[in-house]
Amino acid sequence: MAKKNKEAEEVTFTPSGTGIRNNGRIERSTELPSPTRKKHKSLGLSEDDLVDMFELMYLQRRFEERAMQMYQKGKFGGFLHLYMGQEAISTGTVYALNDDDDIITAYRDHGWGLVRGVSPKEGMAELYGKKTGCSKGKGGSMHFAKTENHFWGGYGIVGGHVPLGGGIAFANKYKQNDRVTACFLGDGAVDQGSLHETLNMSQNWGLPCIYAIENNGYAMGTAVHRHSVGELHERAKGYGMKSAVINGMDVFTVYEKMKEIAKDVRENSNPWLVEIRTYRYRGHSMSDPMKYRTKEELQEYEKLDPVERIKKYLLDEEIIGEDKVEEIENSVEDTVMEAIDFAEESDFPDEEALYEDMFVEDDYPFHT
Amino acid sequence: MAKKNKEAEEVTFTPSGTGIRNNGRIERSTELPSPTRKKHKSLGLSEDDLVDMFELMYLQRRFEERAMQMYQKGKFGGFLHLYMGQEAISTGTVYALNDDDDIITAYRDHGWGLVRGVSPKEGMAELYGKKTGCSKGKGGSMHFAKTENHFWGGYGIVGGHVPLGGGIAFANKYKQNDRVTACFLGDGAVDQGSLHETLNMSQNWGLPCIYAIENNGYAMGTAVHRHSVGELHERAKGYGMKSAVINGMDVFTVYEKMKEIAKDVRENSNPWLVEIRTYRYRGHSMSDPMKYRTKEELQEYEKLDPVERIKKYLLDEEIIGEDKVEEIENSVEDTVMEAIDFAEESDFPDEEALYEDMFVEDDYPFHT
Amino acid sequence: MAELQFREAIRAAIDEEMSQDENIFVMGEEVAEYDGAYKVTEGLLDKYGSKRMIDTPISELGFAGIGVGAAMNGLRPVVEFMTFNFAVLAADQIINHASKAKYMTGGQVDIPIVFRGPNASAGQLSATHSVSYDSMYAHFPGLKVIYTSEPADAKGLLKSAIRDDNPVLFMESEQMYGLKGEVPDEDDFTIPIGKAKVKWEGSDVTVIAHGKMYHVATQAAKQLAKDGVEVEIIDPRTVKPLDMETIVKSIKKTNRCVIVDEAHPFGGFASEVGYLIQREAFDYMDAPVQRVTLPDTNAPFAKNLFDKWLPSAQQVIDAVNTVTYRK
Amino acid sequence: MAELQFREAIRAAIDEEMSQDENIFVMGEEVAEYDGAYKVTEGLLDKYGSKRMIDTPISELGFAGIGVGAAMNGLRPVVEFMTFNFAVLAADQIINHASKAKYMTGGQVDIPIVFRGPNASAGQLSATHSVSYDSMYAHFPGLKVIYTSEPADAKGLLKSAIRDDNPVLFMESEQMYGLKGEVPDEDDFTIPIGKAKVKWEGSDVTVIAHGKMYHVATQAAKQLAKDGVEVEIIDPRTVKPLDMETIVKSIKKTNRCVIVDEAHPFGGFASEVGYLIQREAFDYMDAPVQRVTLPDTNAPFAKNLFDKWLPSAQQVIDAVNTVTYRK
Ligand SMILES: Cc1ncc(C[n+]2csc(CCOP(=O)(O)OP(=O)(O)O)c2C)c(N)n1
Ligand SMILES: Cc1ncc(C[n+]2csc(CCOP(=O)(O)OP(=O)(O)O)c2C)c(N)n1
Ligand SMILES: [Mg+2]
Ligand SMILES: [Mg+2]
Repeated sequence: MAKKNKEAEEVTFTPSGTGIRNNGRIERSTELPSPTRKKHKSLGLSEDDLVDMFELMYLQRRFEERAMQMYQKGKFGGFLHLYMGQEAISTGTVYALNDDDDIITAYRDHGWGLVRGVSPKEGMAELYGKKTGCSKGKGGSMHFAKTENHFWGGYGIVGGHVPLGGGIAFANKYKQNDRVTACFLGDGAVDQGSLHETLNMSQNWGLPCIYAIENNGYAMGTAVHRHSVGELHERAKGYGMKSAVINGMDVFTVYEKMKEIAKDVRENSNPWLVEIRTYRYRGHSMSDPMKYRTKEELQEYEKLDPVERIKKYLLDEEIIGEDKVEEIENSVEDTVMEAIDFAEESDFPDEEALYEDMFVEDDYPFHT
Repeated sequence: MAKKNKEAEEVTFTPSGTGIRNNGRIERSTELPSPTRKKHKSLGLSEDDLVDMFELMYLQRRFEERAMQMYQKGKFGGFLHLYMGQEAISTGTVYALNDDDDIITAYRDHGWGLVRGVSPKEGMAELYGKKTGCSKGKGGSMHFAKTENHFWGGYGIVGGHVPLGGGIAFANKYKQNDRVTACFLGDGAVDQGSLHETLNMSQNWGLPCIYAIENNGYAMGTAVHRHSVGELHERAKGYGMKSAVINGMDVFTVYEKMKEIAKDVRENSNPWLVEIRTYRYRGHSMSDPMKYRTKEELQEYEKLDPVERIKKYLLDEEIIGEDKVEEIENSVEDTVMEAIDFAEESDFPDEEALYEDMFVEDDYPFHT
Repeated sequence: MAELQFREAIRAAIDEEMSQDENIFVMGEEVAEYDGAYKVTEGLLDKYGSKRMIDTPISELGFAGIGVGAAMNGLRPVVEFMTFNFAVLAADQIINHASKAKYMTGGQVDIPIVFRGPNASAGQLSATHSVSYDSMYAHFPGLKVIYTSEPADAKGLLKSAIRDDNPVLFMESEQMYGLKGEVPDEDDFTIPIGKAKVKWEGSDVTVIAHGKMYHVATQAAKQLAKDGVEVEIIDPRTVKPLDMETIVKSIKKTNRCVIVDEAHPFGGFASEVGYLIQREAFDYMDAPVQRVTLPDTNAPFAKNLFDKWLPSAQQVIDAVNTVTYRK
Repeated sequence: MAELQFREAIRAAIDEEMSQDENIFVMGEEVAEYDGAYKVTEGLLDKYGSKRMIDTPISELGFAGIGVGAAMNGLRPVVEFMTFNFAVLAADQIINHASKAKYMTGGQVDIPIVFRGPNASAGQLSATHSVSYDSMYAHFPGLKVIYTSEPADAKGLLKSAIRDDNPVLFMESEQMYGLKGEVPDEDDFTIPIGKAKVKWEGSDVTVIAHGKMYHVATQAAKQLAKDGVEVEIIDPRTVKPLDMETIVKSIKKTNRCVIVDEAHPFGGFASEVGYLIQREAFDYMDAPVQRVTLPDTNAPFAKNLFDKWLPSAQQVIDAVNTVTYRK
């Protein structure tokens, strides 16, 4: 009997996608946990902090909007993975961490660079592949880095940087320097074995590292429930690891939670697995037709826009007025446009640069 | 303050080992769950089954004891990883599964071969690297296989065969043939990313596979708590996967649980993660000085010997008497000695065999 | 003859084979609902359904191994890697399992699997997305490796690969997917694995080039023709097994050879072929074999550096000039 | 000079370096409490404690990557793979991260890491435990690769490797761990990376061999000496960067060359060196370079097949006879 029924059923493996092959039924790719109710004061943020936060978030947004335009004009090539929609995470995190805490992330890294000291000029020049770029034009969009500011860079192999994050934390523990590492990864990277191996060692060895999943609902065109079973933060359970799920569309929430978590990590030298739910507004990269999601879903998240949200807070709480907002926006716009000019005018790397930064020594005998 | 305390502390990473650097305190490497209380009848096993089970278990034990002697005499080379102590698992499992259910395992595979139709002769000849071996002498101790009996072999890369097990199950689901796959792995293999990737896909795709960890307390010289954090079966939690912990020193218990689990897998096409706790009596391989564990621990487990246990049951329940036991033991001994003679007398592979079984075709143009 | 894009030729090969044998299935990242990251598998989900067109998580090691296991147990998987750069994560399944399981079980299992996807660089994608892996896998016994340059070869060889009962790595180029070429429409057009093709005849110098580099070689050859240098271009098509017979035959005629290879120099395809030529045609060589390869550096992002990094027609011309002692 | 076993020489190198720099630590499977799977790290846990001698789980990808991250952040990891066969699982961290992170961040990070452990075969361990990986890694830019044949070289080069600020792969042989040799006891004895050594002088033929194959070459050379053939043996010691100068100099003298390599033929070390010799010393060659390598098959278990599989002194003698046209 059981057998017969089964034969009648059609065999399928991967669950079908949101809205597409689901008879039009729309499932939100992620459910957002509630944001914090606290106001900035009880979070320990000053009004100046808030204004800076807004400026930084708007900078990330505007930098990418302009970068996108330049890309579409053919000003530079390569991949361009935009962070738009996720800026509350980078911003809340850097405010929550100490300046010498370490951050590492994947290729969706522009926001991370900008919040950790890659100047808009260095960032834009990197996109253009110019020698003035933060990575001397050698890395491009996927490889922003600023190690002097403890931003270890963006990495392009999905999941590949997760053990690197563990290793950075390992060195911090080894040196007993009290630094916390925050290693950000996409929901898609959760499926890589490297995460599992790293979580096991981190928990067993007490590595001071926050593994933070930026769950933006999709790995490329694959909705999270199609590639990962269950809830991502529950992966922690298998290791008895501390975990949390965080609303990533609200910078206050990210700030509050990451601060608590960083404190715990610093005090107890133990890792956390954190799932921060967010949304990516643009396609995976510039060539993505985005058929895997509905316009309605996108619009729902656009209503929750983190940049708009902090702006509204500033206005509602009368911390600054419309004119000051406009002033900030204009000045950011100027900064970004200057960055573009800077990138345009900068030189490409010298031809010798092809052989530089391969090895520490200048006279390495390259094979021919 | 917190900082100061920390500096005083010594930094360590891996937890220290049982009994050695633990000030002599002995921790059992694993805690055994209780065995089943059921008698054979309520488990659905006949008296004949029991006698066969005993014979099969004793065969595995004797085969390896003799193989070990031959190895020590220098009769053959390579690795020799002995299964002694774990025979309840192989035996209980094959009785619990259908004959066309699929089994795959790691390099500690002699027991698995013997319970799934590798004859003692074929097995011993394989150890000797003779052409009459189950794998034509090409694989040796680590690569027993008998695919016609759905035993897909032993594999030597720790964790490497786990996705293969998933793939065998995938094909069964694809073909809707109702077969269950049982993929056995060591506790050490739990730390490989391949397991994590396979569990995620298995759960998300509903693969009919039992991933069964033979937790024998150690991965080589590393006690399980030193290499894996927490309880191994709890890895299932991260995926919402069904799981169980089983006493692996009692063949009835393994039989009972694996039968229940296989039934569930067959009916619902979902995977399980099962931890079967057991103990390996011998060193990891033949060159292991075994300093990582205490004699006391070993002795404790020897008291629970699965072969002795079923023998005692047979005698206590008066299913067979001492004389019959002796008769069986003698006949097994004869079988094993014949296997050794067979192996000794068999030929090495022909020299051409070096190039055979590389490709399907006979005339592949090997590169020189 | 129909004119097909490279991607269409590959798709046609998969489609034709799938329609003939329901044990064939495709798995990989974005192959199904997204219609393929590079649209190679477009439309196949609609045609074959979600049982046979399977989107995987980003778990290269895991799904490659599931493919190998499925192949052992009677299916014929076509496993797509989004690029072979990511397949490095699956190297254990390819090198330690797919290529060895048959041997170490004394022939008890067959592993009819195809691993396919784009190889090597595709514009300014930086260091981790630009490496050519055909040479690396060709090093290991038990694998067949194909990297074609034209749609017809791709179709004919992919069909053969899917029918092959051994593990085959079939490499493509993201940058060639749009390239058009004539493809025979004959029913069941296949090309045997392991046969090189003389694609340009000439008597002055033999240029060996496969994959994307074949097109660099033809550019150079066109230029050289203007100078009166007649180039013979051989596209090995299959890297392993390698058809040295065709190569040596040509060398015996031209006595000079340049190899163009998209891999790094050390131990790459060019190195192997260059070594074999000196061994097999020592007395025929009028000049040492020259190779044009990537430099021994990682792929840089900056456009000017990247252009310098990639083998160019000019470098091929220079190498031809060297072996012909023209400059 | 002290007579040390290979494993003792390696241990001494690690020990001396660890005692000088507390940022150096060792991690790997069974390196600490077990005293090393092959006793290479014996006693180091007692001396340096569990902070600096770290037992890892069987997570090659994970701990290799933790090593790379730790190296980026100021430590100097010595990461042991139980064998390089298992490092295939860590290939992504070696090939895509250790060798590339410096370049793609425009030089912002240094990665002073040593990956070490036994390479290639060690008796009848079957297909998955017997492969030689030095050639494969030498293919990729950004890595230095060492595979030595004698305790003194091992000690001097491992010390240099640990001091090197770049990623270095240091390969050993399980079967050579017990081999004894004179090792200079001078304080701080190091050997520069990238220098070959002429270990036997001779004028009839150059034999190039490294790692375990060096000893196969010496066996052959002794035999050949009896026949009056004077063999010059060069041990490159470092596979990458490769010291072609020393090799070419020798070839210009002997005009004949045989390369003995424990890798498979396609694109292996022998292929690279053979190619380069024809390119760099074309006019000096009296015969094509011959190579003696593993066959293009997996490692079989059976003793007779395994013995046939491994390069032998007899094969080297035959190859020398071929290049000297003696037979
Ligand atoms: C190992 C590997 N496999 C595949 C890819 C191709 N790829 C790049 S990004 C991506 C999706 C990643 O999704 P996610 O981790 O959720 O990050 P997001 O793009 O959403 O930020 C894929 C499949 C890759 N870069 N590396
Ligand atoms: C990928 C890989 N790493 C390391 C090894 C070496 N090795 C062989 S067995 C083993 C221990 C495995 O322990 P476990 O999984 O518990 O199995 P058991 O030996 O206890 O049956 C190790 C480290 C290997 N074979 N493969
Ligand atoms: Mg995502
Ligand atoms: Mg174990």
